[in-house]
Amino acid sequence: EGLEELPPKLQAAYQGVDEGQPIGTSAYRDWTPRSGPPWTIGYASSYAGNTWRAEGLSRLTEDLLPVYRQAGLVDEIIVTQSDLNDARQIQQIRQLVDQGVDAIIVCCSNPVALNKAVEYAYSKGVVVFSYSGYLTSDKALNASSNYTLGGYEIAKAMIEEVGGEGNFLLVSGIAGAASSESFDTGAMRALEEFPNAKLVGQVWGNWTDQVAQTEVQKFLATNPARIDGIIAQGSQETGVLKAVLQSGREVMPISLAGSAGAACYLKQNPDWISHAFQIWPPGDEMELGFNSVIRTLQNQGPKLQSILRGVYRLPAAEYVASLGDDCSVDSTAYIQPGIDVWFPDDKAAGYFLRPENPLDWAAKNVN
Amino acid sequence: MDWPFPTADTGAHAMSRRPKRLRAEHRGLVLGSLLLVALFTAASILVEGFASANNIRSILLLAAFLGLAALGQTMVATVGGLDLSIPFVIGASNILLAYLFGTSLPAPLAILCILAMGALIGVLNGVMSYRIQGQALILTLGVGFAVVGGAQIFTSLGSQFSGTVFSQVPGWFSNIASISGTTFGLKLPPVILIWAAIAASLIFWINRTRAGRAIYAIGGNRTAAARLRISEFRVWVSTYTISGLTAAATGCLLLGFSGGGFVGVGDPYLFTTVAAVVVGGTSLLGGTGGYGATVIGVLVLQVLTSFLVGMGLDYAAQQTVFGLLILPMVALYARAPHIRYQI
Amino acid sequence: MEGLVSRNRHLLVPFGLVLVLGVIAAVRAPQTFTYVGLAGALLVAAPLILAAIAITPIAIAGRGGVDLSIGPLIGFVNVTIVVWLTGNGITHPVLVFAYAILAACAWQALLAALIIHVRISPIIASLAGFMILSGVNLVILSRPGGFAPEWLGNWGWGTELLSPVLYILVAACVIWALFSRTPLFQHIRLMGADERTAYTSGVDIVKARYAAHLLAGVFAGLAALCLTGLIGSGDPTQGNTLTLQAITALVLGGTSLSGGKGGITGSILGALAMYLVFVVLSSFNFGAISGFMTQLFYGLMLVISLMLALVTSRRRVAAV
Amino acid sequence: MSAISLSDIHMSFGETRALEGASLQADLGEIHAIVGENGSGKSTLAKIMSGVILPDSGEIDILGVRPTRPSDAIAAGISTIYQEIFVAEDLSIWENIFAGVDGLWRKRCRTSEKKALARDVLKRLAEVDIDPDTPVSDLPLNLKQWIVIARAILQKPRVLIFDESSAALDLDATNRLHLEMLALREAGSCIILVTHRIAELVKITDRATVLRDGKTVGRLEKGEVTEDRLLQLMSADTRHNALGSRARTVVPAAQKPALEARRMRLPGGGAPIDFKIHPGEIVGLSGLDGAGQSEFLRRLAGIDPAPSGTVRVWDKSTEWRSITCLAEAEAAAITYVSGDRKKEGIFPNLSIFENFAMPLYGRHSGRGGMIDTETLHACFAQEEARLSIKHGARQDRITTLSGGNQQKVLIARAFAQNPRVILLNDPARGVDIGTKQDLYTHLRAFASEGGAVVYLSTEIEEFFDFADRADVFFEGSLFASFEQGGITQDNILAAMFGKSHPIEFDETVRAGGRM
Ligand SMILES: Nc1ncnc2c1ncn2[C@@H]1O[C@H](COP(=O)(O)OP(=O)(O)OP(=O)(O)O)[C@@H](O)[C@H]1O
Ligand SMILES: Nc1ncnc2c1ncn2[C@@H]1O[C@H](COP(=O)(O)OP(=O)(O)OP(=O)(O)O)[C@@H](O)[C@H]1O
Ligand SMILES: O[C@@H]1[C@@H](O)[C@H](O)OC[C@H]1O
Ligand SMILES: [Mg+2]
Ligand SMILES: [Mg+2]
Repeated sequence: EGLEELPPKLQAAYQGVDEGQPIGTSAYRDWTPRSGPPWTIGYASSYAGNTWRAEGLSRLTEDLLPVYRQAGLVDEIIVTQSDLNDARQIQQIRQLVDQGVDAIIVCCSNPVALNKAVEYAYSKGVVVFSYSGYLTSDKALNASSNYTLGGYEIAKAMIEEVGGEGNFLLVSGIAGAASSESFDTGAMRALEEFPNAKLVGQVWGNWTDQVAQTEVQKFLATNPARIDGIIAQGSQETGVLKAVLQSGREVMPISLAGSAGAACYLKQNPDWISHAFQIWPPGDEMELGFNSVIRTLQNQGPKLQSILRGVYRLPAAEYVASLGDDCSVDSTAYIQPGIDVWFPDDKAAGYFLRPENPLDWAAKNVN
Repeated sequence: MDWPFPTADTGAHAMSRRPKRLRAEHRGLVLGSLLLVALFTAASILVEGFASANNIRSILLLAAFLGLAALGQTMVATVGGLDLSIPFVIGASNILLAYLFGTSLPAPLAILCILAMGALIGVLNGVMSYRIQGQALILTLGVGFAVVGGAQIFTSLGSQFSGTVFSQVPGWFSNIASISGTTFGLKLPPVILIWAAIAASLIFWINRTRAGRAIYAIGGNRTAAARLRISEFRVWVSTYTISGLTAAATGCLLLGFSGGGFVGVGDPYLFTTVAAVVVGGTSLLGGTGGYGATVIGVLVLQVLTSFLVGMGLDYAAQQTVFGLLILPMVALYARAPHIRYQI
Repeated sequence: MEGLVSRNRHLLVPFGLVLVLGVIAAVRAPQTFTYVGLAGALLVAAPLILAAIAITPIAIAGRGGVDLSIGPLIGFVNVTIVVWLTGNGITHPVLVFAYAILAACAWQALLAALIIHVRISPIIASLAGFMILSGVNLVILSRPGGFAPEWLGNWGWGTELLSPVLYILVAACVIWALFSRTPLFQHIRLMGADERTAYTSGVDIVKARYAAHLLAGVFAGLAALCLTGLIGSGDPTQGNTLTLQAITALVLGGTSLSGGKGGITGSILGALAMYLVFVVLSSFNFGAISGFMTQLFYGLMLVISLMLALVTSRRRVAAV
Repeated sequence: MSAISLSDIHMSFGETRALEGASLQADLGEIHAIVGENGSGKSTLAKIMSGVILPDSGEIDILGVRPTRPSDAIAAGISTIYQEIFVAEDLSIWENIFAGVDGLWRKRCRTSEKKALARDVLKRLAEVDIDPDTPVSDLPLNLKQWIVIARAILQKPRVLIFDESSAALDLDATNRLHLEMLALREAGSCIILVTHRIAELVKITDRATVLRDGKTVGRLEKGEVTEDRLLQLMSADTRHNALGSRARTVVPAAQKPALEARRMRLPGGGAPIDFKIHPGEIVGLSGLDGAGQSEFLRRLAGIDPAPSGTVRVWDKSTEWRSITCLAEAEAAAITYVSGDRKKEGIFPNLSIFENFAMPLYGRHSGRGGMIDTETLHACFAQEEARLSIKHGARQDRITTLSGGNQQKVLIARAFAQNPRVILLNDPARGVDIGTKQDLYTHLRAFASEGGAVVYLSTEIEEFFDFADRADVFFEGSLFASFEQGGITQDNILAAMFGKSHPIEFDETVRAGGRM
């Protein structure tokens, strides 16, 4: 229920969504924050080790904050980091609420552990938005692309790339984190569709190049078996690639989803793999989340608990087009579609009851 | 020549009514070696490709890292201490070296700096824990926290990637420690040979030099050692210094192995170093065991890991098996004497 | 009177620490000391406090006994409550409480048996225990998930000061207060202070050591319940981090691993100190590095308080 | 009715045979002594009666039970004061005194009562009034001794075992202890008294059982308990004429002393000490426990610094050089041998050979500090032959040796450092008579080659026919010196109690005198 409120083309993005993810009608359809504008926004991240989080954070603080502060919508953003310790993240969320923030963006944790903290925030008139991954509490809002769908398509494409059969390694993110689990659920679905595709191992790379590199390194070192393709969650493929290069094996196809380093290797070896994906471009995902937060604060009334968009596949040539020939495999940058592709106003409008461009809203309502 | 490996506590001995029996630590060595052979044969039969040059090479490679990390732990345990800062020093060195590689500092110099830092941390550990030896493991833990926290803050300041550092690792350096590394064209990562060399010279040093024997004298009877002008303080501090140094070295080499600075690379070494020491046959009570034993312990653990992975068992199961392995090994040669015999 | 002071000398450092941090927190993060703030604090700090309490009797019992397995043990109870009990529709509070406490006690009894009868040193026994359990936990529940029983999950609200969590903490203190008045506890202290004296003067050191571990089991079970209540789900790894934290709290609390000394007052103070440090640090906008700041400060606090304790008590502690 | 009957007890620890056919009969209402040389098995027997040690074989019946744990023994009314003083340093006086009296859940009596009782009993026994909350770590040794005695007495035991419990007590303290024993005897308890103080037991015991090498070799009734009977039973061949005659090395008066102490004060000690020993001399040190002799010896050895005064040696090259630390002592070729092997002698984790070689590594290591094992093995061979050390393989752990042979290894290691002065601190503890005689012979040989020997002993008669001079300490200072002729039991005993002229064997002296 609720889903049919969305324009049909948006509904498509919800197919095969992780059944853990709540997509019912949102608790914020008519909701106004306890104060502001301008609003104070908390960002409670579970982890800060990887380029992805860094990229997302810089979009938030370098690009978005100035603009929205200018517009009188936001006056401060408070960032915390819990080192993957749930108790700490819970404490940080509660403390942000007590410090008087109006909205909290959380990133990517265990979908259940934070629920009570979320409900605590809600009871204090603070909205909690999970970006990149979901929370199961009905008081939480979620905004991201459909990672289960993403996992399915990425895996499927990889298997087809190597002829529909062979040995595969799955490089996941952080065990238990919603986004990681959703992706894997999708990937498994794809693997089941190909009887001759064998999953020979799974490692957790924490979406961090160095970790992925070490883990894959260890796996390849301790596993004599031959690997035909590596299904990797995005934002760590550069690490995976380096591990393979270092292992001395010839480089098998590795799924690509945004990291400029690995993309550069593709530019230099055009026939390595035929395609790439956009599943969670860090900056754009962050902006999707942030944009939705602001709209909610502006009482635009999110229709559903989860704002989901689709992922998309693009041919290798198009994917690497933006890279110069001087590109480097060590690059920590991302290839991103940009917000006008990822979450343009017309698309965003579909998810809200009283849609309006947040900045235009500001122009009207903030003196 | 047949040097005495210092022997296990009198207690275990008092238990026995049989006059002639294998000395405790020899029992450790023999047992360990048997176990090693058994594991290897079993694995080669059950896991195809296990005995392949490739697999053996990687087992040795990973063993080299654990072996170096456990070196310091062995020295420290020999005088009855414990060093829990090892994993944190490894992690810190790993990201700090990556950071220095990112600066204009020449690579060899950068490595020297990190090693020096490790040694310094070791000295701190030793000096501060000397008067509270019973709490050494806590103190080193605290130092570890501080070091790793500081290192991450330091490396984070410039960049936005907290806890991980991106930089170019010089080719010659990653060649030393990466699985594809070669020594004089020979398809063997140099770090393995480096480890072998260090192990050999360390064992020789321990058994054939006054300084080496002093460690066992202190481990056996501090007062008696003091009467012979063996300084407990100097020995205690130097073992911790060695520990800090080897931990730092491990951190550096792991950078060569993985190619990117990540503070977490040390984590698996928190208890595995202790496990390797104990499985090898060095009692944490001090005075017994030695690096030879630890080398066996390391190989046992590493072969076991590879075996379990080959059998499709994941990290979880490995942990459990390690734990289950420690108990019988210790029960066999490191039991305390019954209190009756301590009265 | 000054007998009292000298007997509680080990509490001076942790007490001062909590005092100082408390004041800073009051200034930096006043909300901490509001009704709700305290309720939340209670909720979040409870697992650590109880874990620290749990390892106290074992430390008092001597032989350099520090229970490294405490974290994974709490994790074990947490995941098994979620998978074995809730998973099979067993959610009645009485059963869950009973299970949590019995399971933890059973494990502690096992450890005690290894230490007493096989005569393996506590540190090694519990080290093995750490590895075994942290593996087993992942086997039982490979990744965070599942749900706590409704009533237990609701503890996570943490908006009421008079909450089950508070009652559990009070209960823990009462249990301790009562137990520490029994001769049995004096036997444990005596054994920890000098096992040979205890043995020769007729103390049943076997019973005493079992008792210390079983007591630890009770608190570990309660800690697991609070953790489960906090995260409302099962998590195979969250528990592990509690080992080093609990030991830190214990030592910050002035309990030395040389045995015979210490009590839960210290451990509670230690845990509070750690909680307050975290609150204070979070009140600065350290952003991405806030996690590292916490680590740095835990480390420094540990080292400094050990050094201070060394100064305040002059006797040298024998090696483990 | 017989309170204790032990027969044909056998007990060995690893390679060490502690008891081989010991037996003991004692009744309620008597004070029964167990005597024997060091290492003859007295403590082991005591531990067996206390349920600490389970013998390999033998009949045991104490008050109708066969205790298998200390708690059993205590429950049956058997209390023991062990040779080693067992106190928990961190705990308070009262907690130590009442250690273990309570059940698991029920207290024997209220804490306030315990404190009061503790205070009273220490007043009575130790004649000190002290706050029972004081931690034991702050107390002097004799008070700790009283605490363990109080612990045992307060149990109102029917069998009370003292294992050398007066060792740490001074004269009138010992007398007070005796009064307690007599009182308990009147109350019908049986008291087992292990002591080396023959005079003591001659005074108060009713009967005595004599052990030699773990065997019961005799049982003496009240009348028979005399010094000579005991001595002659305890050691197969009596010491007095054991050591034949000996070539005295005549010391040229002109010669400079090998080692001297000038105006040295001991901590808390009395008058400053002047002490000389010449090459070729053997000087015996003795005194009651705590009279300062061992502190003095440790300062000669450079182990502890002297608060005031100097220790110095004559050295041709540098004239006088003073000794303030171990390093200087070693440089001056002074070595120290302790009788407390376990505490400050052996490395239990190392082989016989290494225990011997450890101090020699310094001088026998070549380039890179690499040890020259060949030379060391040669040295070892030489010394082991000289001291006729009985052992298996050199690489066996030293603890596979008996106490005596362990001691020989330590002495061998001292000789191997070819010293000018050897300082020995009660080296014959737990060493059998044969070994002792070898030891005397070697030391004498060493002296006749111009070495100097300072020999501290708790057993004065070790000096007879052996020492050239006996220096007796009293209350922290050197009190009297006796030359060859004057080295007699009576002289030395008298001096130990601060009496300047020989006195007959009266009660007081008996009470404190050492055999
Ligand atoms: N715990 C033990 N383990 C092994 N051997 C022991 C132990 N205790 C005593 N022994 C051996 O038994 C022998 C007898 O020791 P015991 O202490 O009974 O002698 P003792 O008569 O008490 O001597 P002393 O007069 O010095 O106290 C000792 O020489 C020693 O070698
Ligand atoms: N706890 C123990 N475990 C094993 N063997 C022991 C133990 N304690 C002592 N021994 C053995 O007992 C002998 C020494 O014991 P002990 O200390 O009683 O010596 P001792 O001859 O009695 O000396 P002393 O009379 O000076 O005490 C050695 O052979 C040693 O191996
Ligand atoms: O780190 C990111 C993770 O937090 C998010 O949930 O999914 C993509 C990852 O790169
Ligand atoms: Mg003895
Ligand atoms: Mg004795």
